[in-house]
Amino acid sequence: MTLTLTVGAIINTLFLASMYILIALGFALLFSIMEILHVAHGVIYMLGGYICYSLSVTLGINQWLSLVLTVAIVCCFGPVLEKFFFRPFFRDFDRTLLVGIGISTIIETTMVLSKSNEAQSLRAFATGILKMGPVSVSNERLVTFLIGALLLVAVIWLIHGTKIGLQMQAVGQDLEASLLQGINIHRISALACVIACGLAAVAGSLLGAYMGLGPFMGDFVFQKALVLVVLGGIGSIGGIFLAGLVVGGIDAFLPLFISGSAASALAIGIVIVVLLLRPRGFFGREMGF
Amino acid sequence: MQSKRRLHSFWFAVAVVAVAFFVFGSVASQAAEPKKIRVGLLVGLTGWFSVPGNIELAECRTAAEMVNDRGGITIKGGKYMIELVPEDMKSTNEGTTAAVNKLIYDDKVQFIVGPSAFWGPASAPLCEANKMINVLGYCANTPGELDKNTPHRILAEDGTMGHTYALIKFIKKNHPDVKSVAIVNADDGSIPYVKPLIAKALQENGISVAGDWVLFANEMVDFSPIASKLAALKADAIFHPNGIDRHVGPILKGLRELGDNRWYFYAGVSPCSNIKTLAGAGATKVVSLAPTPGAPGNPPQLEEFIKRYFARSKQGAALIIQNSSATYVLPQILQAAQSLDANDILKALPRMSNFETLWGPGHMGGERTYGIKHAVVHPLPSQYLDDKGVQKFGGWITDVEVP
Amino acid sequence: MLLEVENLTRHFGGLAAVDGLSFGVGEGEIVGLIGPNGAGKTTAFNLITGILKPTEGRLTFKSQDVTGRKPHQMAKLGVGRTFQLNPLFPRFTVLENVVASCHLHPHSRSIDAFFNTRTYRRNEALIMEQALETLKLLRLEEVKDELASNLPHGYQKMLAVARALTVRPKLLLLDEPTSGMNWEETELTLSTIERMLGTGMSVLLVEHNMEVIDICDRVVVMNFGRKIAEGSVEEIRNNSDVIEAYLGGEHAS
Amino acid sequence: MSDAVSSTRDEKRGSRFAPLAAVVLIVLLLAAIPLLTDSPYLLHVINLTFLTILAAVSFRTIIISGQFPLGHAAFMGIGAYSSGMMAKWLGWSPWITIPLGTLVATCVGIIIGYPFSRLRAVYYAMVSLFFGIAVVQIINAGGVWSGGYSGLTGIPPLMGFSKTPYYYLFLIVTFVSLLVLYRFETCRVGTTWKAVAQSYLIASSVGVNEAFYRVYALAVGCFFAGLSGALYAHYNFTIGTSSFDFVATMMFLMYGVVGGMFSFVGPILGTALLVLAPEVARGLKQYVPYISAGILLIVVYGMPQGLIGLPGMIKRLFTGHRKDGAGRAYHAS
Repeated sequence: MTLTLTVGAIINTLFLASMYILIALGFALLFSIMEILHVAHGVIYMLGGYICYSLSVTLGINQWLSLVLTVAIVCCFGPVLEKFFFRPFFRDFDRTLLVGIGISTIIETTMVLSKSNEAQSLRAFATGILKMGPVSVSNERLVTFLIGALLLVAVIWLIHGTKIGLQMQAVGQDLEASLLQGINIHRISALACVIACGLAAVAGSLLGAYMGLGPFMGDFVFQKALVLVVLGGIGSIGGIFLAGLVVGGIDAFLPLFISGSAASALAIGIVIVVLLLRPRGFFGREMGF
Repeated sequence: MQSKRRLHSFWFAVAVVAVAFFVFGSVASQAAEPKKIRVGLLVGLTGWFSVPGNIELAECRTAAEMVNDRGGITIKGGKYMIELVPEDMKSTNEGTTAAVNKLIYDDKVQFIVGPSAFWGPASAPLCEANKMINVLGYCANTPGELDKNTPHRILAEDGTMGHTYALIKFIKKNHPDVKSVAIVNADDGSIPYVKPLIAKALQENGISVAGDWVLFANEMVDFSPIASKLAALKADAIFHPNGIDRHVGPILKGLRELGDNRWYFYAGVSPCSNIKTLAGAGATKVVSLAPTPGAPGNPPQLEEFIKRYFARSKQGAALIIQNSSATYVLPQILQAAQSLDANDILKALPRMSNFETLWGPGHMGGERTYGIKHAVVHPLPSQYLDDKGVQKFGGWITDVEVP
Repeated sequence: MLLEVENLTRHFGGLAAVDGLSFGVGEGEIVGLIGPNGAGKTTAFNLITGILKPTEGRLTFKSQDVTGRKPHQMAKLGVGRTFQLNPLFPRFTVLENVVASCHLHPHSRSIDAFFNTRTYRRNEALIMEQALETLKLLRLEEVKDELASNLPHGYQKMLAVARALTVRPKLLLLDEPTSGMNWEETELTLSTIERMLGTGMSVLLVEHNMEVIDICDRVVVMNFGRKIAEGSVEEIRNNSDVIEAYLGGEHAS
Repeated sequence: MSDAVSSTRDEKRGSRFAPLAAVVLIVLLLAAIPLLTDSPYLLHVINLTFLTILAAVSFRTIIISGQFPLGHAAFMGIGAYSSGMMAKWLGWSPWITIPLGTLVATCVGIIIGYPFSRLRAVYYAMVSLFFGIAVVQIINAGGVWSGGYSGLTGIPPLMGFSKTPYYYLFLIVTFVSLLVLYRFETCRVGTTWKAVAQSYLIASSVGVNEAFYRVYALAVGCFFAGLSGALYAHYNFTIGTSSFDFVATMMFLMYGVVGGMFSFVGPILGTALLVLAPEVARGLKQYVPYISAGILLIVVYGMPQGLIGLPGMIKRLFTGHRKDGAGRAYHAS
């Protein structure tokens, strides 16, 4: 384990953590506010990537501009999602789940049929390599990390610093009470959907440039989001950050020591052990006895 | 909670969709004609492998169409046409078994081509039990894929080992200075079985393996740890025996990011253009065994195949010539054996030499590698990106041998 | 003393919902636990029935230490209770509510239940008998096939009591049994409770309207998690702290 | 998920002999199919349907105890893999390894059941979903022993390659298992499960050890899931994690909701429909996923109570007045 490897892995941890959290935050938001298991999150992420692709590569719009446009477009999915897929089954866990499955199946299949070459990728958002002593890191990853971090700060401010954010928390903690308070639950939910879709779109575009696109690129997103939410403590936004760092660290360091899929198995094993000891994750809410 | 009106419109929409599907279904199913050889085709049309699967379907249709347009094949004076019967193997082992059941018991096919990639073992038990000749388009050397216990299987296209042998020949010819390689590969089930074979092949050609193999989980999303592990290994070049562009691209990117500028030998058929798409500026000094349209020395049938395929498929479509090559080779084998009966074909198989493949003259080999002489050996093309990232044709590797 | 509570304390994060609460319930006694909203009465109930674990303090029931027992263990010992919110199984009928609650007396092993043995059939018949009896006792037999969630509030409270009785309690904890009841329902409930006392059962009931307190032998008054007074109904009525607490409490709520 | 918990009146309504006769009739008809058809393929499809029905109904059994086991397919996988690996690597007879595999699945269920029984409702669902994914990844990492990504192949068959013996075996096993599960649901054990599902607080206040009863239900469910998986392994000769992953569990949920979660027969109907429909529509090749997704959305939007509720729903459409579906509202505990 040389210095280069260590520093590289630490940078990698931060990078992965920011990406994972970016992905999981929207997912967790929808869960804690609407108690919805948002299985279509990965598909929206995938759509984000492909929309940005068709804007920047196919139509040849400037990539940064098309990133902004993508986010704008995908955010519009939010209210639609809430009105047609979630509201009809208000607080009905399994039906929202199944609607999500149906939708994502249809979208994924459509994407597959429209693709005749799996290898597609956005151009890198930044080129060149930053060299600092033993460490060298590509500007692309730096930029990705910075955008991610910035967005996270923004979202946290939105949730903890603004009236609407406080209303969100209220709805998440006690639905009946907040209804009595006259909070418009549907408006809050729609907003949450918008945020979730927006974050997914950003992540989709950034990672679509970093790792390439594919109709099934959303699957790992859903899994990572789930792991972060479960590990961080369901219903706790703060826990997700810790979980993100932990999982990012595991994913960045384990492959250096353990070869092959044993690494991923060990990673998941660690999470299972944590859960068996703390079924509610790091910051899980107190529930029952 | 929907009102009655909404329900009505909703049901109307449903009815429309349903009708649409059944019309489509009747179009999609075709009827059989006399004097046809029914060839079942196992491709993953749904599931995670469905994008390559759909490409392969189009390719195989092209190959069959080519054979038929040339008047089919003549066996004992009788003319025969190829009729493809594709079935979806759902990109899973279970799907494969289900599809094989359908092909054998319901579609009543005479031969089976496929499945692709690592579902080979799944189709073996039923095919063997029913004495059904099964022509594979790829072989990753997992047990039960191709060995003494699968006498009814023919490997029509090089698998991991075929590609590796060919690529080593390429290295000896074009990069004699490469004396040691660091090996990277996806950690699929085949590693423990190919490892000794590849080690042997390299060492017979005076190339040593630096350190241990660098393996990564199939579902890995961020390859930088792998890249840094590779960069830490002292070797003249990187060797990637069996992979797909979605693996090669990111690894290459990571390596170049770390300032590692060694040659990357990739024993696969994904074109360099794909790798370039995925690795961006990092895509330099990488070799692949993909064909280059219009390159010198391309056999006419390959040129025709590529032309026909691009004519029928979308802009920027990818080429994976595996099951399609099998679809093309099967009729040639039948013609060479002059029989449609499994036993005759198997008897004739070892003696076959110099029959036509998409890649030029082919013969049978592979008794040392697979323990059974059922592997079609044929020339392979090569292409590479130079240190500026410009794509170049690497010449034909004509002396490929699968011992 | 049937139940003794010594220095019972429970902290939620920083604040103490119940703080050093001590009192006792004797055989065949009705004790009222009163106090303004948020005084910690329900928390005290949850601590006594084992739904919450006390941070400090000691519980003695039938002169054995039962601190930190699980709720089902408390029920086995003979502590029955009703809940203030969601008092019953919403998707069972009234009869099914009571039948499903007859888990302990008699208890059939699941092997018997599965193979439908004679013991099991006998038990089930007995349970059905008991259930109908209890429903008659509480004048619920005419609604026995209604879905419990469709019952009017008062009936639901009744049913809750009926359900609590199935554990043959030595001590019955009633959480605001009369809240949301009209006058004759209240009457009925109170009379029923009094009738139960004949069977040597003790009752601990939470209330915050003073009217119901009259039937109590002793009253414990809580405020902000602490006991501020204890004594007979009269003493409590003219206890200055209590009045103060109530006025404050009413203002607060 | 609360749909599964309904008043037991549903089972008690009407005479007890009409349903009985219907069941007997159906079983006899099924038993006759191999004599009527000469297509091994049809038998193959029905065989798979039998096993899937078994798994789907066991899934519902866990649900009526108030747990939402979104990782249920993993237990099918545990059964399949443990039995398959034992038979392949230790060379034991499938007749021994199938019960062992079932046992393994049950034990794992119990082991994870206890710590997780402290979690409620959707929280449980999430953790269980994660556990399912975890099991799949661990099996994938099994290297040579589990076959890794390539899946486990070369599993010794239970009894040859002909479909008919399997057909009768599966018919019997599925029928008996369904009887067992039905008995569990209708006897007091089932009542207690339903009670725990509706309010664990009240249940425990009348002396029910609710943690025990949750794990109990989980163990029963996992047992039959494991059994179905183990049989599947030795019938299919080759298995891969892809059919035991999160999507597979979603399938169970689909079958249940499409058929009607509040009734025991619901999942059976749903499974039959959703397993057979894609086979019938095979001609559509790569468009098949649209069919399943379409059926799913139709039912979720159009039929609150699934196929079982269809007659009632049609009646309501014409008579106009509509009463709310059994427990559409979702209760957190």
